[in-house]
Amino acid sequence: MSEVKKFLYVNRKAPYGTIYALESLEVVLIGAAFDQDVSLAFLDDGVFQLTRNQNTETIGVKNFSPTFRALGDYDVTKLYVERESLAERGLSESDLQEITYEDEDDDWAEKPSIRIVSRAEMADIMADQDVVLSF
Amino acid sequence: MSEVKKFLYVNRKAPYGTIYALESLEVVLIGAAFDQDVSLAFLDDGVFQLTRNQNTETIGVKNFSPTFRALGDYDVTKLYVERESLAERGLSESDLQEITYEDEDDDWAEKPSIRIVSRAEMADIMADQDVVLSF
Amino acid sequence: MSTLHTVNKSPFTNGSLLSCLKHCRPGDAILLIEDGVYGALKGSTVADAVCENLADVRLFLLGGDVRARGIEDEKILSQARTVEYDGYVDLVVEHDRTQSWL
Amino acid sequence: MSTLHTVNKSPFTNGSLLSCLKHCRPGDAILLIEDGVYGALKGSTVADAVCENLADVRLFLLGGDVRARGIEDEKILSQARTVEYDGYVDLVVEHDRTQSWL
Amino acid sequence: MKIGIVVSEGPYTHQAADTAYHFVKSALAKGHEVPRVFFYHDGVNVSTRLSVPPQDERHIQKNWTALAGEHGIDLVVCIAAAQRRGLLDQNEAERQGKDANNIAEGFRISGLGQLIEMGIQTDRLVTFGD
Amino acid sequence: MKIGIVVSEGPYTHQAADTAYHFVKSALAKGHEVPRVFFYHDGVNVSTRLSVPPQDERHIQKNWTALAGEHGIDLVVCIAAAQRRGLLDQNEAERQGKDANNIAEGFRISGLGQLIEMGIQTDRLVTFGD
Repeated sequence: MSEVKKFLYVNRKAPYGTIYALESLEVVLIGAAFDQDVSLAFLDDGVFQLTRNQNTETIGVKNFSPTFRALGDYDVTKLYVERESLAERGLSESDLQEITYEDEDDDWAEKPSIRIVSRAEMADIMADQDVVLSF
Repeated sequence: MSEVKKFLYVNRKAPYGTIYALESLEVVLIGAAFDQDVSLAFLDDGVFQLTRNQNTETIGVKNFSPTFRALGDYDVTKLYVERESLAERGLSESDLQEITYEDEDDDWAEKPSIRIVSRAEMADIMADQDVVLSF
Repeated sequence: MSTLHTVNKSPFTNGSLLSCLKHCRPGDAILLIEDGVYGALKGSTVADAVCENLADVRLFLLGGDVRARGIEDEKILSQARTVEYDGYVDLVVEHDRTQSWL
Repeated sequence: MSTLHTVNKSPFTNGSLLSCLKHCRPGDAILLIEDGVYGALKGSTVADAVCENLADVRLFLLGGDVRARGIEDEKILSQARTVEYDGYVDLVVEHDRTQSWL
Repeated sequence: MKIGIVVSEGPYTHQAADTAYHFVKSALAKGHEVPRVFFYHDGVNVSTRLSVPPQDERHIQKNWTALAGEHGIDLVVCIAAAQRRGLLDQNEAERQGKDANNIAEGFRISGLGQLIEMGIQTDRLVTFGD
Repeated sequence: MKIGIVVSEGPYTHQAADTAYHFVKSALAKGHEVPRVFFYHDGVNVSTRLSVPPQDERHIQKNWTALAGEHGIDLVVCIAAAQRRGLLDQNEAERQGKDANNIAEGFRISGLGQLIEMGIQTDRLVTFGD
């Protein structure tokens, strides 16, 4: 398989209330082995997946939020988060955990994986894909 | 079991897209054998359950809307439908199927089972129950 | 390059249709399926929001789902066109990608 | 005679919380659980609608669900009180009936 | 007080079965009775004994089986909902000519009447669903 | 054209598995190829052979098995999602020490890589879910 396609994983659901966020992340991790051009989109309630300081001890469900910080090791470095979705929920970028990757094309400099984009930019990103997987 | 409790079945979901409406009706039919004081509430998307002329032939799913017309035979005669929920959806009472029962206390006169109520009245009906089952 | 968006949830319960409308680009199409077909009801509280966003976007409905739910033709927004399952397939083929607003 | 209402869905995706608020009566309580806890976020697009309807209704949050979702205390509406699972049980007992807004 | 419980969604997919479990544990710890939990809709999927969640995840079915065994809770799986979704006990499997069954220990299959009966016989009824 | 299909919700509970079925039938009738259908999330529940729907209802699993048999469609059930939810084939049941399995003919259990591969190898990918 030499063809490289643009894959977008669209995350629009909150974590823990339903399993979609976790099972989306499982696809992303497996998909990383296929050397495609991968982006993740977080909009609507999907932005809640990235909040800091998630602590699931009381509800007895596995806290998978640290896994997002490992995505850089899998060369998954484009996490687009919609600014309007954050604002509608009373959130801003500072409420999200920091996720970085080391840029091999720039002497392994550490760079942020989360890119805050406007709704219009998100629409453009969506329109630029070959495959859109929705969760 | 001599105690008679007031049971309210709350229907807030549309038919066919999910199974809740159908499985709610199955509870109502079984529950009718228990001689309790039964009411059904239709609000929000639940009002869509009662539309006329449902035809499920193309989607290959069983059309259960005729079953509502049989409820009178099971002594289930109080179907409360919220006026505001209808209006928000561009519907009025004339879009709903006619459902009637024969009133044994009134010489078996045929009477409508559907009672259109305001949102405030619906809140009062909900507050007057012993058991609320939500679908 | 255009996208077929599908929406399968009632807009009175769920925000998917409105979010979809805000992320469409000119030339895209929206196909309402399953409980999503309620999004094309005339005179509803969401009808204006739907129509305002349809300038450069075509709106389709899946006929089997419309009939299942007892929605009469005269209740449907004039902008919406009904297709059957084979028309759904054509829409998928005609657009470069399909995005499901779940 | 009063009711405990529980809401388990995000108000940004789903209409259950707003519908619940419109059907509460004085003396009732609302407990937000699971994804419902997002309904108590300060400064959100639904915060005003929530507060306006809380005059005679108490608002509770399930603490485990709040912490799971990383919602800091200062982000939560001042009207909301956090309870744990045992407080949930007490609320069910204290009210005459529980209505789940699914 | 007697509290009846309805679980309407499947395990892992929705949080309902988890929240119900924590609620029931707390209710019992406070001295209340939970005579029955009724599994309806996709809730019937909680009863499968074939579930193999990852090692670092809770085992929802086993948690329920253990709690019910300890406190004598009647875990009832709705037969109509279970048939549609492929949940069968040994009797049902034989009756339907199926070559396998999948209901876990502690759960029993019965009719919707058990839900109504629970509503009549308990002081409170709490539904966990989606 | 090659069209890949994802089914994300369980049978009967959501309409997704029905809509996907009608869509695939139409696509095949129009001469398109549907090489694979990938069942994920609760979609894995479609694959149980223990389902016994009422006589007057469609049999969703059997419909898929028949369609796949006729047209050579690869029905893949995600192993990770299936394990959580109690869907096992004979191999998996033995490996996990379970005394029963429940996957129907025509379905096979495999990894998420099959989903990505489908995305790469098809011209369109259509998801049916909730």
